[in-house]
Amino acid sequence: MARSPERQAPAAPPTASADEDAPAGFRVHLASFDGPFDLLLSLITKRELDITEIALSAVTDEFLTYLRGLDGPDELDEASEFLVVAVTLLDWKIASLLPQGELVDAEDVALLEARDLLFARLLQYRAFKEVSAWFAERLVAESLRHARSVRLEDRFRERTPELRWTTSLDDFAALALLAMTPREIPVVGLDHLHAPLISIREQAAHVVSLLRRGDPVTFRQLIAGADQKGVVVARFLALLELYRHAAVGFEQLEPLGELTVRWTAENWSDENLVNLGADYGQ
Amino acid sequence: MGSDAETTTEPTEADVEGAPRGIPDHIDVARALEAILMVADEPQSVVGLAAGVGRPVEDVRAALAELVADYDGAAGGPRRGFELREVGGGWRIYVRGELDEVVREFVHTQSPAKLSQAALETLAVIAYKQPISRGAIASIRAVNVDSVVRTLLGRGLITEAFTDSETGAIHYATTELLLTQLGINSLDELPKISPLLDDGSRGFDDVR
Amino acid sequence: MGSDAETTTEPTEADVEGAPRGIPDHIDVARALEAILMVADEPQSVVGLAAGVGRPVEDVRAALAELVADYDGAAGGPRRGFELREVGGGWRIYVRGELDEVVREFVHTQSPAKLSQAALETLAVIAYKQPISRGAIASIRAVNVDSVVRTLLGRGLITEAFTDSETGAIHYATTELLLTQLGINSLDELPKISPLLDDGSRGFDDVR
Repeated sequence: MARSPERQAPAAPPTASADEDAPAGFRVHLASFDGPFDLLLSLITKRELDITEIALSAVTDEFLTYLRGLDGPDELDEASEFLVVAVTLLDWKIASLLPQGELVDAEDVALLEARDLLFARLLQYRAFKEVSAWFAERLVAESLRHARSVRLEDRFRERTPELRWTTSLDDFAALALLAMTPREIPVVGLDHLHAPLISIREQAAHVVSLLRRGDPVTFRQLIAGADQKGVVVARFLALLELYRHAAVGFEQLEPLGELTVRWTAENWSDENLVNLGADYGQ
Repeated sequence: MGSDAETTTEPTEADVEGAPRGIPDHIDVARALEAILMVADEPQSVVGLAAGVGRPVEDVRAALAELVADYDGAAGGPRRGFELREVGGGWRIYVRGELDEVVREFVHTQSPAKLSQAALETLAVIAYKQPISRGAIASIRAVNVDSVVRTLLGRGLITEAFTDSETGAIHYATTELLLTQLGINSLDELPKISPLLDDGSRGFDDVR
Repeated sequence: MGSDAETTTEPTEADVEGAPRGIPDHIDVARALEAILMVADEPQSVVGLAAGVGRPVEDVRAALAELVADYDGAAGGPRRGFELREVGGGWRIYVRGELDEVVREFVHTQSPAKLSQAALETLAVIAYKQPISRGAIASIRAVNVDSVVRTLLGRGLITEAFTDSETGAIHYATTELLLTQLGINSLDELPKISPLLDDGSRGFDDVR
């Protein structure tokens, strides 16, 4: 996986598709780039633009402004698409910003692999997005076709085997209920907006206390007992922060596989905890 | 699908302008007619067909006669496994009589003895919301229910209750056979399901 | 008539006695197939048709090819207003594409609501990576896909293929209905997406 990014460039989806969407879609105005968001993505995937030069927060601000001007289902679609891409870019940017240096040790290789993995994920996402247009076209085209589907002539009906009825009255009512219950309408959960604030620092303290015992601990074990998503997120961010302080090391054998964390700090004092999470406003 | 198609179709611009409607000149009437007859569920009147293809009645009559002969093998082609017959004032494609036995055998081996889950659910919807149109069923089930409704009709579990005179939509109701299968005497004995729906059922107010 | 008919139907007497079933010798296979296709309301597999007419699969395949050419006008007759298509794993009579416009007034089939972009993308992921768990879909789409998967299940476009005995995760696969609605006959006809992924896809090994 640790091949040079340039060799992957031809795999990037053609810019043409980005240009098609361009007139109607979201445009970005930045110091380093001015144009449609989709083109920005294309350029980044082709590595013609350095991800580290893009201020994602500025892109996000512009996007929110753009969304306010939209209406209806388009807004939801565009918003979710933006989120998917932005999250991937964010992952990728984090990987890009982390210290790299020369290719001297295994950790650096692992880091590059992580970057490539994210890159592959972005490509894959775009591939499915592009091919979904084919699905949409085919579904519409085929819905205009007419298959012969007429009522069976009476003279053949008598030959259908006798019906074996096995549904009880109560089961029948349950079926009606099932069939008539409105399908759940997808909603964006708002609960998180009111979630109590969770301190990354406190969660880091918890993580540190577990790790300092010396044995490697899996991420799964680190979040055991966390009953809120926010706690899980905070512990994860705490780990990233600890990594930045070179206090922990990661091991993950396969994508999406078990993540194992080791305590690697040589000079750790709890004072370090005080500044932890400062970037997140706490 | 019905012979009353015209009543539910919005007038096209051509109608409004009084311009002739129908198939483009380069399409042979017989080809357009066989296309229509392949998907029409009900026998089609000559007048209805003429309106559909936008050609004079005599032309349509001649084309129908041509098709009958054609399918009978009189035009040089094979004698088809199907035939075009006029029954009760309308034209419809039927299985040719001498192949009835083949089709009977096929229908027998292909028809499941049990209803599918989709058929049962649709039947349940009809039972609780009858009389109900196919469109209304489809919008509740969020799927195309045409073939399922046909199966239920074929099984004698539902019947066509009436046709809405304005929309032309056929409304379906359940039959005595369903009551017998469920072991009840009347629809009043169906378990009440409204209390369960109260929580999330807005928009389904008329469920009994 | 379901494709799973065989599993629910009692064996006929003929089966039990081991007597030969099928159409009489003097009837042409193509004619018998035509007759059967007139009553079929879903795609008919070659194997099912062969069982129906009691002839070898090769004979049926040849007769179907003959009918396709015949209806297309390649056998000397007219190019028919209908055609025989292999779609969704079976054969079925369709109105010829160029006449769809003409017949539209005669059929009121309600086409289901269009799928959202999110549903289309999820459907694409499932189509290419099936069988696939909800979690795996979510990791590709990077969003929660629960409600979209429910929609696709409700529309009959995907189905629960199996449940992993260790993790309990349900794995999803696409259905024949999806193929029918896409107008293709098998998953092999999906556009190849590997050129887009070849270079960056290691770790995503089984993407076509």
